[in-house]
Amino acid sequence: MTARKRAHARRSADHAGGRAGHRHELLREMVRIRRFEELCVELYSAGEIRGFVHLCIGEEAVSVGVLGALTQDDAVVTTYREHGHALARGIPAEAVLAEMLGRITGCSRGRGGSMHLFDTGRRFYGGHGIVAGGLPVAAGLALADRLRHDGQLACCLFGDGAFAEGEFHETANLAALWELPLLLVCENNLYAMGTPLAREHAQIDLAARAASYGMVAWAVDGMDVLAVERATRRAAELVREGHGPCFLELRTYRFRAHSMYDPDLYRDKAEVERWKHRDPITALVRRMQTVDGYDDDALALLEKGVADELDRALEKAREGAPEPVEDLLRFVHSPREAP
Amino acid sequence: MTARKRAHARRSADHAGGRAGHRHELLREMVRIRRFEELCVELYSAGEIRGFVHLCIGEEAVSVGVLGALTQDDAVVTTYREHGHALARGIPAEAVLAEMLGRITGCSRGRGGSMHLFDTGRRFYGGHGIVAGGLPVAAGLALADRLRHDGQLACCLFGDGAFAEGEFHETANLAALWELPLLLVCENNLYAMGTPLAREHAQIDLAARAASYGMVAWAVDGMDVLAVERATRRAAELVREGHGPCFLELRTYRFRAHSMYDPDLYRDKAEVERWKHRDPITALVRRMQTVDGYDDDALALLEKGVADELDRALEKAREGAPEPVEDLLRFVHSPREAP
Amino acid sequence: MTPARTVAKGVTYREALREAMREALAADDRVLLMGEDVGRYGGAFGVSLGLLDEFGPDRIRDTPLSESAFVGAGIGAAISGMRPIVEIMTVNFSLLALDQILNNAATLLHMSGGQVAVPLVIRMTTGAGRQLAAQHSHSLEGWYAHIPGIRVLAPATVADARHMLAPALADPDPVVIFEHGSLYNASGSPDPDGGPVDLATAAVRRPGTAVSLVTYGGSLGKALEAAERLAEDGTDAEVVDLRTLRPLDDDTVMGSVRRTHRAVIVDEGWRTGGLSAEIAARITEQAFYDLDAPVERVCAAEVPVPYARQLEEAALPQVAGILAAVRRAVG
Amino acid sequence: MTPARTVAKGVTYREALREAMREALAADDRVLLMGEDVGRYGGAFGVSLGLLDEFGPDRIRDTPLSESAFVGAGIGAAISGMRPIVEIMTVNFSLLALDQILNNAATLLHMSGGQVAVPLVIRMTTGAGRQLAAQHSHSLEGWYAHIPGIRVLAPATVADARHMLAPALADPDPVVIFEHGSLYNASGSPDPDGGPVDLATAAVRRPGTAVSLVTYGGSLGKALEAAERLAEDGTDAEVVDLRTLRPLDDDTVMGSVRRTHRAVIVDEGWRTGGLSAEIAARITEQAFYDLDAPVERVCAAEVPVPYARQLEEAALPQVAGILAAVRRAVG
Ligand SMILES: Cc1ncc(C[n+]2csc(CCOP(=O)(O)OP(=O)(O)O)c2C)c(N)n1
Ligand SMILES: Cc1ncc(C[n+]2csc(CCOP(=O)(O)OP(=O)(O)O)c2C)c(N)n1
Ligand SMILES: [Mg+2]
Ligand SMILES: [Mg+2]
Repeated sequence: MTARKRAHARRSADHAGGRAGHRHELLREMVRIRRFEELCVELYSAGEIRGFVHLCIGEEAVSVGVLGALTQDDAVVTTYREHGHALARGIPAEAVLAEMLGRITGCSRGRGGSMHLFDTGRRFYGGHGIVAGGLPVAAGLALADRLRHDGQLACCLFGDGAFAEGEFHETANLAALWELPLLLVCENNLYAMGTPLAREHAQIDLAARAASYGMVAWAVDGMDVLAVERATRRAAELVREGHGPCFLELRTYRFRAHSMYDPDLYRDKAEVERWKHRDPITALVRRMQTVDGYDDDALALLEKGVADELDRALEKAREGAPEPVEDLLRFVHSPREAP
Repeated sequence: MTARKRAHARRSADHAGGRAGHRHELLREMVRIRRFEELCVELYSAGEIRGFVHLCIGEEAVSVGVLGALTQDDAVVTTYREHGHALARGIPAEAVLAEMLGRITGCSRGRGGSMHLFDTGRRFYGGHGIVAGGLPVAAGLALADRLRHDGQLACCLFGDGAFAEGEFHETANLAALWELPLLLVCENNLYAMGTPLAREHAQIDLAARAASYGMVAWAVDGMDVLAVERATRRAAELVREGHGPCFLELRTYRFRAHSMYDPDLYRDKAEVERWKHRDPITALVRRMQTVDGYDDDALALLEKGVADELDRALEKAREGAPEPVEDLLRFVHSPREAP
Repeated sequence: MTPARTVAKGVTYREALREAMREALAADDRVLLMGEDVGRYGGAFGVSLGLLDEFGPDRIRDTPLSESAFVGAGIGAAISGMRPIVEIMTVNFSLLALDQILNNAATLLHMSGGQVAVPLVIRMTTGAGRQLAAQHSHSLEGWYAHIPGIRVLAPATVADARHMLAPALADPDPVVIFEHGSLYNASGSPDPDGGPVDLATAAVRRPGTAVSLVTYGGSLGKALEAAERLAEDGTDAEVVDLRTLRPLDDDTVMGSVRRTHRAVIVDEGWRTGGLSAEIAARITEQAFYDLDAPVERVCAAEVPVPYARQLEEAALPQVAGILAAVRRAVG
Repeated sequence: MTPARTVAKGVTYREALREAMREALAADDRVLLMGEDVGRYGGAFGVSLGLLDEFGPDRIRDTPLSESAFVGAGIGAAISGMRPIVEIMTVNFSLLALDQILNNAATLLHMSGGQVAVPLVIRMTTGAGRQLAAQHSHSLEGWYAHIPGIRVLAPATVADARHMLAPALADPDPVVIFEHGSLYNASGSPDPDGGPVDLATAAVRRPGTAVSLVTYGGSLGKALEAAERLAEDGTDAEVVDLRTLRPLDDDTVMGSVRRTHRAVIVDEGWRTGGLSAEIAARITEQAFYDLDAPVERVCAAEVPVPYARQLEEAALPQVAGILAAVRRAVG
């Protein structure tokens, strides 16, 4: 990357971070995701949502910072912990809720549930339940972009645990070898289910290891939405220059259990509390209070707006019809035009 | 590793390399492997050997240098290109030939053929045909050693192509994470079938990449049997110290095609010729001529001894009976003692 | 092994599995348990909860997400004299280790001319029914039952959960154990006085005369429930629990079919090419002239299992479907 | 596409496959071929020899040894509008990509509620018979035929090798094509005037009245040879080539069995749980009352395929075994 371009990247990022309105937008989006998932917990307890549900509470800065820095033409592939990614990508809360309620109006027509959110109109290619399974697919999306020279990129989000799967390494090598426009975003929340980073990896500096594939890679504070956005902008710019993939390690933490099934017995409560002091939402609010004179009334107003949106979304989602059982086999294959 | 130990390692290695008798042994072993494989070509053309046969002609220094530096208690896991490894490990030429002739006297009773040589008495655990498939198994052998604190190690040989498989990376991480006594030996002959190193890997410095797992790793001239032996001794010593795996990249070259089926159209003949000037056997002979006053008569004598051994071995191998068809299903399961 | 536990009546399937592992770990130093989150977390389904504290990190090993590597490592450790129990969290992830299982665990003994035995036990959760959607609801027992060189078990009762592990560990060759996710909370008698299960025999769980319901694992409960319903309107169904999916116990199955002259197979796997096909084929090969009707199969619909409850229910074998199949066979 | 080739009589199976790919690459820019050694080397079996020079490295892509990554990349490229042909060198290595094939290629369309179609073609060599031993001799077609969401093809003739690729590429969903390693050098007519194959129908390769030999791929030749031998002693066998292993063409199979009243299935896969089981099960389900004898199966012995010639021959279906099975069925 040329010095000029890099400087420009920094400037435009600062500029973006510098705008109070923009900060407010980022805050709104993070709060929206937080409240959305708190609602999911209620619905899960009430039995309206079933199956596996993985919350990203505590990791909202990743969703908002990364997805916000991509264009609508870029492709996104992610994991089962993707409510935040989906909302930040612009999938309506109503469609995501309807999906978790198993309704025909869900973004996957109720067939996928919480782990498998899709919206090809927004180039959001899911929602993958097999750890690291989305990585090769993302490389393929990037390959198509590369062959079409369309200036688009594919962004794949995955966890620190996925980094141990052979598929990550095969994909990293292939993408670097073929110089694919692939943005690899590792959401390092320090645990793979109950296994801490140091018991998953002999070397825990994931960015340094990714760099061994010859791609630009660095680690970022995943609790600082502005830093995440800046880093993603810069990484995306690098990727678009056509020299191959880029890797971001976003250091974050999940405040809740791995899934609704997880008794969360493997973490020291004090550790969780320490991280909660770094809550990405309160951090941004504090910053806005000092630099933008943001006050409690504004925050209350924002919360109210989010609450209203989610109320409406839930209402609409509940109105969605369940897929008729007769359509069970629909979409196993594409509809065939007569030969 | 302490400076003292390192120095000692170097000394003893030099000492080993310095003995004319030892050099003569290494030469004999390399010539033996070379002639053995030339015999395989004849037998293949004559239709006595069938299936896939992969020759290591040009790579003998790896077989002799690596296997010679291990103890009989160490475990060995290797690939389909393993004639040299098997012979250097001490499996009689007769048993290997009988295997390729499909006889009951073969080291795998004729069930494995060229790609699947086994001899558990010598802790030689095959002969694996799935690229990278032997790596996790070797890690498991090392895990057992680690749990028993028996001072043994497991040595896994594999190719530069195998390094691209996810299984290599999963195994490297697991071995480093669990500090397993595993010696990883990458036989880098610059090609995976017809694909040159630079089209397999975004970064071709394999030793540097292995080091990213936190293990000691370095590259060695794989055409210099003394260098290979020295490096292996040192690496084995490091592994036995119990701090985990070690990685050796041995830079070598195969003079023949990938397998008997390979028309070898993807390599520039001049490149092959250049490498033949670095033939590990002629290189050692030259050195012995200068430092040990080794002469043509001695070499002729050595060749004669090898030729005689192989003649006898082939004769014996041909006498071996084929497994009776009635025993086809034998060994699908272990013989069961009455419950 | 605390006697209190073994004599306890009414333990769960989960507890029975745990007790079997505890017993094995206590009895033989060569036994170790490894897999994702088997230690600190206690196993994704809580089966190994507490074992880390009791046996320590050397023998209860949390692994990274590297299915191929840790299953292969289990194979290597077994070859070298250990008795590893490798837990693959669920069958859905076992595809990442299938090469190791097929090309190494199942093959090394024969390919080495009898030299390399692999006394490995692999445990994994299988099945659907909890709205976990397409990538977490597979029933691939039939694929594993296709592999020469391994034994495949499907404990469907608390007693089998308790008593199948010991003989599996005593087997000199690889054994794959499928635990249906819907069974972990089921409770029943661990049959404290029962010895190790004979891994060669199926079990008649309910004797009957009119039709043979042949099933295993998570579908046993549905078959038994269907049998009760059938009894109400006078159809006396026999229920056969295969227990061992490879090798199949033809004698017990054919014995039942020769008595009832009708067979309905209940299998949560997809119909085409599933284990149900092999059972149906064997019955018609071995009991053709005893059959009064074609063999019926009640299987999963040929669709990736969907999340929505009504769709998932429609995709899986249910009691109503079993009853309908029995009526076709008997009618 | 050089007319010279298409009108040529007597080309090899290998050449027919190559010509089909050349035609597809020339006709549609979205088509690309990727896999290990498909470029410089020309394909492990020489199928793609020359295509790199003709279409360049962007469209004929040599991949590293990373089956999971390059198959998954094919899936992603297909989702994004390309029409990739991914070559997995042999079925033996496809296990390393099976998760991508089952959990992504076959599943994404349904799991996304109809949004994510995967127009991907995967080609792989299958089968034994060349003394390649246990890890290079698998016939796992039955496993792939078990997967909802994909189509599975087994061209057994030069004409099918030539004309199955175009309709496979036209299929909006994933198609897996199995090429038996023993067929590459077989020569025959590419049926130059023949249009694209209808991927829904099996073919009667030899009409007959006494027994139906149902087979596919590498076993077709053995079945036809057996039929000739049978004809010599007056038994007129019909030979059905399945061609498409998923979905199975029940009409053609049952039509044949209803005429002959006897069926012998010939399948190189292991017997237990193989495709042969599904075919046997369907025949007895759908043609039970037309059958005069139990369905016979001639399959591979349940053993890792050994290297030694006499052992490998004994492990695989052979003409003698087919004759014996026919005699049992007819006798
Ligand atoms: C291949 C595979 N193995 C195991 C699992 C079970 N599992 C689901 S999530 C998870 C932990 C993944 O950790 P990480 O990649 O760090 O993502 P996180 O959940 O922390 O966001 C595991 C083991 C799976 N879904 N896929
Ligand atoms: C998983 C797998 N993929 C593909 C193959 C086919 N194959 C056999 S050897 C080989 C090349 C391996 O190259 P390398 O690891 O460098 O070893 P070398 O043959 O050079 O000694 C390939 C592609 C295989 N045996 N296994
Ligand atoms: Mg994590
Ligand atoms: Mg190589």
